[in-house]
Amino acid sequence: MALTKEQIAQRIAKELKDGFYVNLGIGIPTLVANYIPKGINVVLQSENGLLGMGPFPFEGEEDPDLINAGKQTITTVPGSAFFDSAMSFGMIRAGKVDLTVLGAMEVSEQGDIANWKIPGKMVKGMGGAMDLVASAKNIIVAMMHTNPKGESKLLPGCMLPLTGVNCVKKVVSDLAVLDITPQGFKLLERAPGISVEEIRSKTAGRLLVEGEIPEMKFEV
Amino acid sequence: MALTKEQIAQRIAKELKDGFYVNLGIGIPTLVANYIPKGINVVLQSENGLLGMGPFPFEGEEDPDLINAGKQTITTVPGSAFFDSAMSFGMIRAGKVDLTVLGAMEVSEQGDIANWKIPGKMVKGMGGAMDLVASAKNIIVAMMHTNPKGESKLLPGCMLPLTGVNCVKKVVSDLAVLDITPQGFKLLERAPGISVEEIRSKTAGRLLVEGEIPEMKFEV
Amino acid sequence: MNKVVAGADEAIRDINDGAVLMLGGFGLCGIPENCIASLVKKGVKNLTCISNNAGVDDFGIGLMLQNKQVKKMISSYVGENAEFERQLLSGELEVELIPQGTLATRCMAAGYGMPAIYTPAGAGTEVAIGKETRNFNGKDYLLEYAFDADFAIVKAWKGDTDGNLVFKETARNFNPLMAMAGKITIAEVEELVPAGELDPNLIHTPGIYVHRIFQGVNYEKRIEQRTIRKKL
Amino acid sequence: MNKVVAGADEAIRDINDGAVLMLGGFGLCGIPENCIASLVKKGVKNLTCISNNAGVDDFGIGLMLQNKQVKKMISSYVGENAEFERQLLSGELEVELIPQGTLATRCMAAGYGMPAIYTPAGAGTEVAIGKETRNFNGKDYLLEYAFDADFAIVKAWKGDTDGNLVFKETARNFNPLMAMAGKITIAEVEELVPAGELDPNLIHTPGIYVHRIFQGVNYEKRIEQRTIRKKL
Repeated sequence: MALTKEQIAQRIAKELKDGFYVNLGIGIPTLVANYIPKGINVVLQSENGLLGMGPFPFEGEEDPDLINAGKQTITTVPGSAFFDSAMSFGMIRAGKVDLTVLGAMEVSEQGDIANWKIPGKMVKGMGGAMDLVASAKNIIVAMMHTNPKGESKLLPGCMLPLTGVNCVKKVVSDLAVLDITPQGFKLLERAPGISVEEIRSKTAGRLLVEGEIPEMKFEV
Repeated sequence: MALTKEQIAQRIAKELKDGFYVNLGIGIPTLVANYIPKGINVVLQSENGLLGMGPFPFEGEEDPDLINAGKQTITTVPGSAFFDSAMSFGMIRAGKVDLTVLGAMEVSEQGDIANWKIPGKMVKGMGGAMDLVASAKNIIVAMMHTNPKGESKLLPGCMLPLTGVNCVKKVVSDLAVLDITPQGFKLLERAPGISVEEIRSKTAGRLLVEGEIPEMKFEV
Repeated sequence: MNKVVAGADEAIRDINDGAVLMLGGFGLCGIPENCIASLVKKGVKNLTCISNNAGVDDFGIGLMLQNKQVKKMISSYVGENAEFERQLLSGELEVELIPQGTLATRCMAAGYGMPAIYTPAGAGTEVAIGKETRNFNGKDYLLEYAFDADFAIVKAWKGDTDGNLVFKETARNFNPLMAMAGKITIAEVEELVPAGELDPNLIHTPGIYVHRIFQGVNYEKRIEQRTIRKKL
Repeated sequence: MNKVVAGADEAIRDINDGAVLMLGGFGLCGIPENCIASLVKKGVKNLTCISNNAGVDDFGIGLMLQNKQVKKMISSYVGENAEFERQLLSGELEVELIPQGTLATRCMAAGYGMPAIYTPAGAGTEVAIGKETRNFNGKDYLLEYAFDADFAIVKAWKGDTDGNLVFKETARNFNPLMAMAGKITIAEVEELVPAGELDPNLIHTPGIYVHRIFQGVNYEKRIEQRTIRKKL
């Protein structure tokens, strides 16, 4: 069974370590915050200018001056700090953010990523995505392995306009966990019940399979 | 009579306009603060990180966390703001400071200035001087017209290592007020009782004298 | 030296057709609502607006778009805005999209007197076309120039009569950066206090950067994405 | 995640011979007195110290100079310090003098992930020798590189257990800039409070930049130039 979006987020959450500063993009990445392992303290950065993002507010407690990078009303946790957008991207560029989780339309076997523009469609802009992918020291992409037509989104080279080159370190898709290596996508884990053959057939880029590939396990 | 240091400061103070943000260097420039014309509001910047510098504290009220760029204990005035040294030099570079007053060892007819280093002597460093001269949009130099040997300090070209090139706009010496122009030092005013001939004889750089040169007047 | 003006109309009095404006805010958070209303009323045209977003159809810069006052938008993300889309597709509106961090840093560069900065954002992508790419320590960076804007219009939480500003929460965003970057900077604040009332240690934008200030009125502070959780 | 250490000895435990250090402060104002004392006690040698000044003979970095622990000083002004002068003239000590704004901005560049910045300071002078000069809009600028320091040691007024810092008055100076710039940043504070006690709107250095923090003791806060005026 392919992973649900919640399970993709759950799997990515296992990459978190105590003391990590983490930037979570819009979509599946946002869900990662719901699965932070117990006993681990993670500080969420929102690139509009906040460290220490908390959960959504209770009804009636929304504060229009307090939003995240997705423009959603949020709260803060104790120890939070506000700053301007230059410092926000400054700390990202300087490698102070330990992990960035982003969605993508395409990822290449070199770690290139495309997630901002589809030629012929209205382009809304890259927002902070280009800064994040070019700057973050550790980027995990959360994505579907294929598009709705069943075509692979893990490619030898991106076909869509690039957001950044050679920057993605790991992909967690609905079918697999893969590292980006000099030899291409290295398969690390399979979704429960998904075969290596299925992953191979749905991965257009080079796929490196070494030894036995374990299935992901999810505690309920 | 050549001007005293106090009179040099007093003359420079006449260049101040209401609303000016001003940076005063160490030495004679510091004295300018004592002669700010009545009815005029001037905000003093100290490049270590303060806008709104006030006078020295009363005895017993010194605060070791509150010093100026000369490391002297100071006070603040209402409306002051503290900031870090990068922002401080940032606002200087961006031309937000209206006037900078500095001392100098030598000034050239092109507006070059030397005030940080004498070959063969222990060099203590340029501090903020190089940033100030390269960045400020309006620089007045307060200086003696000649050195203790009677040699001119207003030269065709500086002989000492430069602090900045082509940056000084005006010189107020103990003998004269001069603008830096493409034609060299343009004599604007004489110290009381000092002749044009004396100024000419003590100015090694090109001196431009047009028409009658008025004497400075000081109200007591 | 009197920086205090009566209101937005006076503050924007000399913003004329063709001006290049910076407008603070992220989404609808921390936008200068009063000045936008006055700009709409004044009907000044052919504006170039540097702002992270373009508002929504009926709020923020969207109001200026509805009124066809904007010639060019320089933004990182233009969001959900039907009129914006219509004008863009019809060729009425010019849009330059630049990465958010680049936008922020180009504002800061202007305020810090740095003519240009290097950032890795966009290196190797179409954003790099026509720009200088330079390698430092094995990584590619683009040379990006400081913005040159006639006016910066920002919204702060508190301000004093000397122009010192303090921002609230994430309504800070681009506001202090743009405040530093305008040839003329206009600040509208929720609460204007006499000079000396703000703690000088805790000022975000020193008054030297601010030329005009006024206490705004009737802030709507519209929320773009109201997200809540249930009480257990 | 525990950033709090017991004191200066623990904070500097892994600073070894040959390390490149940034030390906050301007003159004797806002210097990390506790960490300097521990470095002197530890006797670590061959240090490169990036600090605006070099202390005085018997205080601040002057204590490390007396103890012959410094191989190289990178400063804008080295002030009145007889032992410093002696070591410099005898060739024991290497000194690199750079403009104060350049020093500040090279710290900021490191903290903001900018590999280099352009500044006009020093253009056309001997400071420009060996550096790239580039003209923007008719003015010459020097390309100056971000600092690369192993440790930044700063002194703050208040700090919390998450590493957030607030500075007091002109004791701010280089401290927040260096705090952003160290591979490992150590902050000593006059008052350490639990996370959540500082107003998140009014933090100068967000905790992400700070790796170790402790409440310092016995601050002397020596005044270098005591200037006063008479009561009328």
